[in-house]
Amino acid sequence: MFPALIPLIPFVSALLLMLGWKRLSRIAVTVIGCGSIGLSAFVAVLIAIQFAAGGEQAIVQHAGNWVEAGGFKTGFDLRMDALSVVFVGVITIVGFLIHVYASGYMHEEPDYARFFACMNLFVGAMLTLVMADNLLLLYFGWEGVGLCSYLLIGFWYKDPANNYAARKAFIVTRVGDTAMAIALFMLFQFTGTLRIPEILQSSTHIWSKGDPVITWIALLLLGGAVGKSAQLPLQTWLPDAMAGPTPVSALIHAATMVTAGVYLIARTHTLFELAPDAQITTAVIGAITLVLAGFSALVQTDIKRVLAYSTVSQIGYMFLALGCGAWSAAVFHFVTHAFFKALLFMAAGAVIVALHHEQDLFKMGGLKKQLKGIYWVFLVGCASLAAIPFVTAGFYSKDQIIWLSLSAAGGHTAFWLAALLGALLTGMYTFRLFFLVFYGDLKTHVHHRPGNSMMIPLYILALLSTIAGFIELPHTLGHVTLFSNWLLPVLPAVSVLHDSVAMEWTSQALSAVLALSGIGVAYAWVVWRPKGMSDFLEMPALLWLRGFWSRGWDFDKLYNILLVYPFVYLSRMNKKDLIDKLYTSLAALMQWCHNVLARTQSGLLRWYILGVVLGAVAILSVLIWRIYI
Amino acid sequence: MNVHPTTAGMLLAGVLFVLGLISILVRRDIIFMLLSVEVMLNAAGLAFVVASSHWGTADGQVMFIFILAMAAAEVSVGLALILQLYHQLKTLDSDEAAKMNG
Amino acid sequence: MILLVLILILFFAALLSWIVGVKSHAGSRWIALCSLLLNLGIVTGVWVNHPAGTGRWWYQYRVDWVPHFGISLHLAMDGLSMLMLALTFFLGALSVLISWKEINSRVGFFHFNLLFVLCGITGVFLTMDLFLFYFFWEMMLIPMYFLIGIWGHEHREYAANKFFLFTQAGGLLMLLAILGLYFVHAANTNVYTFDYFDLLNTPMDPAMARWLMLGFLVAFLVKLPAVPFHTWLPDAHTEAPTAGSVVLAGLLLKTGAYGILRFVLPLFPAAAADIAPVAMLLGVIGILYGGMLAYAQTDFKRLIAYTSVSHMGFVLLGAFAFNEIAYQGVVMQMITHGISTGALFIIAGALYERIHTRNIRQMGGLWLRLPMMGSAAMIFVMASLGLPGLGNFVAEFLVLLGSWQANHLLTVLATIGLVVATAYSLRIMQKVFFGPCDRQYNMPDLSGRELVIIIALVIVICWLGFHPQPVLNTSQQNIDYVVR
Amino acid sequence: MIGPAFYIAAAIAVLATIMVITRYNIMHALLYLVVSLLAVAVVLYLYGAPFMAALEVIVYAGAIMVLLIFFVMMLNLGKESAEQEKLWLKPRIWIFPSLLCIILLGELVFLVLQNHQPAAEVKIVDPRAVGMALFGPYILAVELAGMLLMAGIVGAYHLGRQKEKTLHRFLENNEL
Amino acid sequence: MSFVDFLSLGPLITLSAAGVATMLMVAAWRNHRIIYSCTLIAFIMAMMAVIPAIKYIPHTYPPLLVIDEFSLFNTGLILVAGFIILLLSFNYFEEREERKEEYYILLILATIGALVLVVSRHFMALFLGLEILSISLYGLIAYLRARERSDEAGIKYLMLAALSSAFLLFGMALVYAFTGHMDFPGIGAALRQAGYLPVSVMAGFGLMLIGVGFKLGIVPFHMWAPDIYEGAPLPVAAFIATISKGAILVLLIRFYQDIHGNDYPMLWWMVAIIAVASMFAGNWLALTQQNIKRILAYSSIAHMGYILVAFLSGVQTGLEALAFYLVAYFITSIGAFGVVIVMSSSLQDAETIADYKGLFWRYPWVATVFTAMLLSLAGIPLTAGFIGKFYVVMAGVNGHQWFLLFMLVINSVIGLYYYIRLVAVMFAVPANGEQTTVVPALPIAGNITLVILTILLIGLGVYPTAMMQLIQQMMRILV
Repeated sequence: MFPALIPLIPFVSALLLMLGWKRLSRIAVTVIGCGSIGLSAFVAVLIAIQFAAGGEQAIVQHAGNWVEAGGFKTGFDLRMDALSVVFVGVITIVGFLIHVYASGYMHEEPDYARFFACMNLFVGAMLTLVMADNLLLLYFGWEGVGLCSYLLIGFWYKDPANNYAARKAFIVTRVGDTAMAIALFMLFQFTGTLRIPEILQSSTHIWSKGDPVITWIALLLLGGAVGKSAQLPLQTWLPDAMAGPTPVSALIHAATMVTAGVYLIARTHTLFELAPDAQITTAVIGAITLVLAGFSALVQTDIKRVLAYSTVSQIGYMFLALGCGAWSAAVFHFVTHAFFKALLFMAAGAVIVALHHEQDLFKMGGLKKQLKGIYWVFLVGCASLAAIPFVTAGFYSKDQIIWLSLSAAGGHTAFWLAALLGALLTGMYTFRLFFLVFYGDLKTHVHHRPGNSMMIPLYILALLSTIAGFIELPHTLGHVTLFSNWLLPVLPAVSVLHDSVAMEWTSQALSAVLALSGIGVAYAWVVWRPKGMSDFLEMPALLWLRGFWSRGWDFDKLYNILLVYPFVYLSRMNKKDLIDKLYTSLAALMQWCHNVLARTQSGLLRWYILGVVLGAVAILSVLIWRIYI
Repeated sequence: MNVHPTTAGMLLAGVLFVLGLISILVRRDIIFMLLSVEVMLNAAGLAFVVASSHWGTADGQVMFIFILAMAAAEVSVGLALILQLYHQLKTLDSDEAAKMNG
Repeated sequence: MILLVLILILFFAALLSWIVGVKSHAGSRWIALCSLLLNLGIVTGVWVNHPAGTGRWWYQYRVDWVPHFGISLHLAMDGLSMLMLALTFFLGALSVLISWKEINSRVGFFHFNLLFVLCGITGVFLTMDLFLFYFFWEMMLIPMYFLIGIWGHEHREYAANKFFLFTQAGGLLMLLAILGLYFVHAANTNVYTFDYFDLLNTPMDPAMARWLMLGFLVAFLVKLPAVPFHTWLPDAHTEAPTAGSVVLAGLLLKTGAYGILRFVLPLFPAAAADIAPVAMLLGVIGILYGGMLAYAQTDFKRLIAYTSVSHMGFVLLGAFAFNEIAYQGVVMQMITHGISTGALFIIAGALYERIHTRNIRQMGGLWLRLPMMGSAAMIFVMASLGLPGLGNFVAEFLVLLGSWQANHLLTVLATIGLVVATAYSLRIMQKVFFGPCDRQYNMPDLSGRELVIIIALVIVICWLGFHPQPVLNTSQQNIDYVVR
Repeated sequence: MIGPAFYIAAAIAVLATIMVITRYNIMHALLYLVVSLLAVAVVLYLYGAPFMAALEVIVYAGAIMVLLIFFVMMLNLGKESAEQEKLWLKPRIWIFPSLLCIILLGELVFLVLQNHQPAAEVKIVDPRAVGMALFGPYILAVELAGMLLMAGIVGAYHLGRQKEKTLHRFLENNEL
Repeated sequence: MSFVDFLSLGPLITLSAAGVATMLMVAAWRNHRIIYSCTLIAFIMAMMAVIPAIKYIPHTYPPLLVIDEFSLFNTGLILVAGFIILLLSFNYFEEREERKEEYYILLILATIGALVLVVSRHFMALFLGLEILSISLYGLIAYLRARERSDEAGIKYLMLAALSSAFLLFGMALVYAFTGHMDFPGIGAALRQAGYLPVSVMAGFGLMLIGVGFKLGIVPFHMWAPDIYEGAPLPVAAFIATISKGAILVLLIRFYQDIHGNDYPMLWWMVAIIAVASMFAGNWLALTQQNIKRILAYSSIAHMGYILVAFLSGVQTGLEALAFYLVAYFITSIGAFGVVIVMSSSLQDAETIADYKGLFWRYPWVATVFTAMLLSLAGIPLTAGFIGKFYVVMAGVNGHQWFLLFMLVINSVIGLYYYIRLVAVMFAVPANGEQTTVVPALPIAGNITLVILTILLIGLGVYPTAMMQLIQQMMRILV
């Protein structure tokens, strides 16, 4: 089995769909679109099994040379190791489920083939990203997923808003990519290669811990990661990216692409370990992001934007984990998050479709009875997101992070407090959303009930969101470490400082309580005393605060004022190219000289004679001047 | 006062030359201009003869004769041209002969 | 000999297509197309089976021309020349194809000019005699002038004049430098020659070398074009007919880059190294400034033209980075920019044929009617913003990777240029193909002929993106000499 | 040699020339010019060129000036043109050119005075020597002078011939 | 006069005899065709007379003339140019003037003047040659009496030429007074002996420069040029632009060499200022000019500036460049005027730019020739003008005249603008219903002449070696 097949199958299918966009029937498109991902998933599973059985460090396939110039050499090398297997597995499986869902969701879309072409292209690029053995190939996938994200956010191209959102997403992530590119240059400069294993291996010889160079490299890599993963300060694009079709949001902006940053940092963890400053920065970014995004999620009115902010917030948890050195915890949260967030998005999508493309939370409500199946899967998703203790996957993964943010070597009380605050917020916004959608009065008529192709993936994901947590249980609750063991060959185990069971208990209890109290607050706010709460929320100060949070802490405004407006203003000002003025004024000067001289050609004989005399005077004057003066 | 004869002659020629030049510059009547040129040519001829006397060679005087010939030819063609111009413009004003410019 | 044949084929085809064009338009077109394809075939043949083991120079041809001055008809081909020629003939053939329907008046003369430009460009890429180089350098201007001035858009004369004056001014400075070099060489060795190989390693004092180098450099910077000599380019590109824009962007600009690689660096290595920071700075300014201007434009072709300024900044940056990776990137960039920008111009031209405007404010939502063209545009827009998998990425990445070794700060700024590139590139797609379609257009998508052109370009750009190795290997030999 | 004769002749020449350039009436000017030429002839004589002095009187004052006078009379330029001339010769017109010319004169004088050749007596070159030179080494120049005169004659002949139409208009307008 | 003198002066004597003979014929029987043929034959014979003279070079005819390679080469050049101008003249005058025969006499005489200038080594010959040329030109310029402007042009030329001659004479007198010589080598020797350049001699040179500068049409003595070009008959304008200027230049070079002008930086300075001023003035004046004749006039002012750069380079290459440039300039200028001649109708000269609008699409051949000529003036490859400019720049570089070269480059660019503007007009697509006023005559002889000129132009542009060798040989002897 060739690992190369895994990304190749989606690529080929994307190509097929692109070329055959006019001729292929809807069914053919569905078969190619979903089937290829399914096939890819199947191959992935086979290879994973082979890998697990083989006991090797990694399966590496060299699928051809790419660029070789002056000592720089890269190829299409694909790598399957423990980390890639996890990501590949999640991408293909969740991807397949989302594809199946999308075949139902996008049923009436005229550009059906284009949609699947882009989706498959995305999966291919994402798989390349996580399987790349060298950073250039990773960059290839990295940019490829960016492209697909762009294409899919702007899928409904007729609405300019969608295009703006798409463009914003691309440009903002590109800022991060630029940082990452510079990191690549630096890595090449010092290690002479871009192969990841070689870099990781040699890095410890080249740099001592805390070397400014490696700190820079790590920070720049982090820059790439925050761009792609929508972390502070480049988080602003993700909420807008919700303009795309819901399966896209589920696949790209929840489950897979946005976690590429997590993957990148996990993949290059050795570098981060060498650069403690960068690692702390990662944790700080994660902590701040998760809190800020939590507040923003709390006040959104658009169902998808709530989820988007929640995604930002959850990835903040992962970054926090990475920053604390809890590599496998981050990856674990990625897995569970992929499941429940995909589930939530798709369920939300189903709700939206059911309500005739209504996304405003306040126009929903009372859907519990109307959409029974969705209600239940939504509940599972929400529970997992809010980390309801014991039964949800989200609990185990997030709890691990909360605990490690305090106890790990890179942990800190402040991180821990932020994480706990995040837990409270998560509970609040998740269930605010849930209650708003399913409780209260029916506000919009339900016109369409999702079919099987949409529901079955939801059920599967709901199941996964529940059981996936049991592969990794904390000390206090059974102590299963299947997942971290699996990753051990790639990612070192976290070094825990305060290995105290009592404290861990306290932490867990606290987070559980906070999550539940968050739910309680949400219940009070939405179901129990909506009137009183809303009166309270209508207070002017709070009103402003709500707006502020709702606008994502006005980061957009900040960037607009700092970067976008000056750039646009400068470029508009200079549309005619100031430098050109230099040349046109030169031409004008020539014209002026012409005009002046042309005056002397008056046609008057006396004038011409005067010219001769002037010439004579001038010649003699020059003579006298040169000789005597 | 010991005046250098050559210098003195040259100065005289120079003065006459410049007087002719002034005339040609300030006059608008074409015949006057022609006249002034003759003055200048004559001054140049004088300069040649003065130089000739300085060196005691005949070259300068031969040149003077040629200048005379040239002046004659000049005047004859010039007058013919002026006649034509007069027929055309009804005036001898040189400023009228400024149809071409720019 | 085969090198002379390449030039002569074009020359005679030019004359023939003019003569035939009087009677038959199609005949003229076919002659032009066939001659270019023939040349492309020859070059490809050379590429595939060039004599192995002959070292850097695959073919040489030398005949005395004006022995009085030491001028000879000296042609030689190495990997760099070969690549440039392949690009020339490829884009040349496409230019004929895209003019098939667009040019309907004075067809014979059009092809005469087109082939004559290409003939001049071929000469520039082949000649190893500085006089001859200048000769060809100037020779290609006049037909280009006609291409812009006769078949261009509204302000064609202004644009043509501007183009002509700028390049001539640069060219004359180069002439001064060439002659200066000639005499410096003669003073040192007592051999009067314009031969490139003889003039290499001319010993000269640094001040002199600097001035001479500047003479060459300015000519090439104007052609490249680098800020602040770029202002002819937007006008010329905008007003030229599609084929003219393709040849301008795809080929003429490359002669400047080629000149830097072939002449400035090898002839004056020390002086070039001295000025490298400034040149790189100009490159970076070009990248950012060009990108900024591109973002503001509303004329489709003008926008693309400014992207050329931006992209050629990378060439300048890389050329003066003095390491092999950057040089490889530069060579790649020359080719890929030719392809991608040429393709964008072709798309702009095809759009103009359909909706008769270049103002992107009046476009929008064209994807609905022209999905194929939109997809093609998407590919080349992505190429232009440097998406991996397409040729430009390899080029830009190598350039930046190389220039990083030379200058960190400038490289960082140049990398920021990638963000700017993203901004203006996506703006094209957004304004032209996306958004609401307020007008009822009724127009056909790409025709068969256009499809052939576009597919050829797509294949090449993807090939360069995924498998650039043949190109890199070919330019390798040459670069070894340059870098030393 | 530079004696009173020279000074007187030179003064007359200069004064007469000044009169030439300040006259309004062309006839007066021409006559003053004849005076000036005669004075120059004296100077020529003083500078040891008697033959040239004679030629000056005969050819210049005699032939060329007479031609001019005849021409002026033919065109019948009388009072009118004198009036016009008066109008044209305003200080505003002549002051700048005259200043310029005087600067030129100043420069010329200055430059000529820089000459530091040893003072030499005026050497007399008799007509015989001139004749010997003219028909000796310079014989070809004489032939060329013939060509010169031929050009003058042919030119004057062609240009002087009156066009019928123009003549007619001329007669009409001037009511001879 | 010895036999050798006769042979050496063959061309001059042939033409002089022809001049007298034609005059007699005109007196006897006026017939345009016959006179024309006779003149043609005279020119051909004069050209043939150059050949036997080659055997005896260098030959001096003391003290007036010298016949060496340089003067013979230029004699040939002038004769060929005159012959070509003659070829272009027949139709032009046939259509315009009832009395056309005197033209040929005057043309022969003017050519004699130019030839004398070329071979002269003495002030007297210089003066006589110049005046023969000038006085013939008075007649020639005002030749077309039916034309309003020709008188005006004639009188302007006459006045200014006489004035400049007066300056020239006064200058010569000064030089003569303070060196005691009128022959160039004598002056040179006297100056060498003195070991420095006496100020008054310097002043003499300065004043002579005015006379020479006027004929060359260089700043500030250039103002006549456009008016005279516009008013004169086109072949005469071509004559003035080429032969008259060329002969004076040749003279200037000889004079400069004989007096060892390079030893005196003062002279260099004066000429350099004039050269730069000429380049700028010529090009600026031509910039948006609408009259083709005036454009050619202005362009010739600028070209004189370029030529002076070669002159000033102070190296052997400079003189070679000058000679080559002169040849190229002759071909190009006559070609350009030739185009205007064949384009002109019997009623009107084709002198405004508007007459040339879309010419390429109406008369592609004429337009191509004109384009070639203009490009040659602009110095674009494949033309003689390119090699000429190249040669000039080469000389400048060789002489390290960087400042002058820089000026030349700037001016070339300015110049390009108006040449290319003309080309653009010819290639402009005419709007529907647009009619030009001039219906070109397009005589066959004229067309053939243009073909020959174009072939020469491109021939020299592509294969200049033969011409260069010739020039180099000739210049080696001069220096």
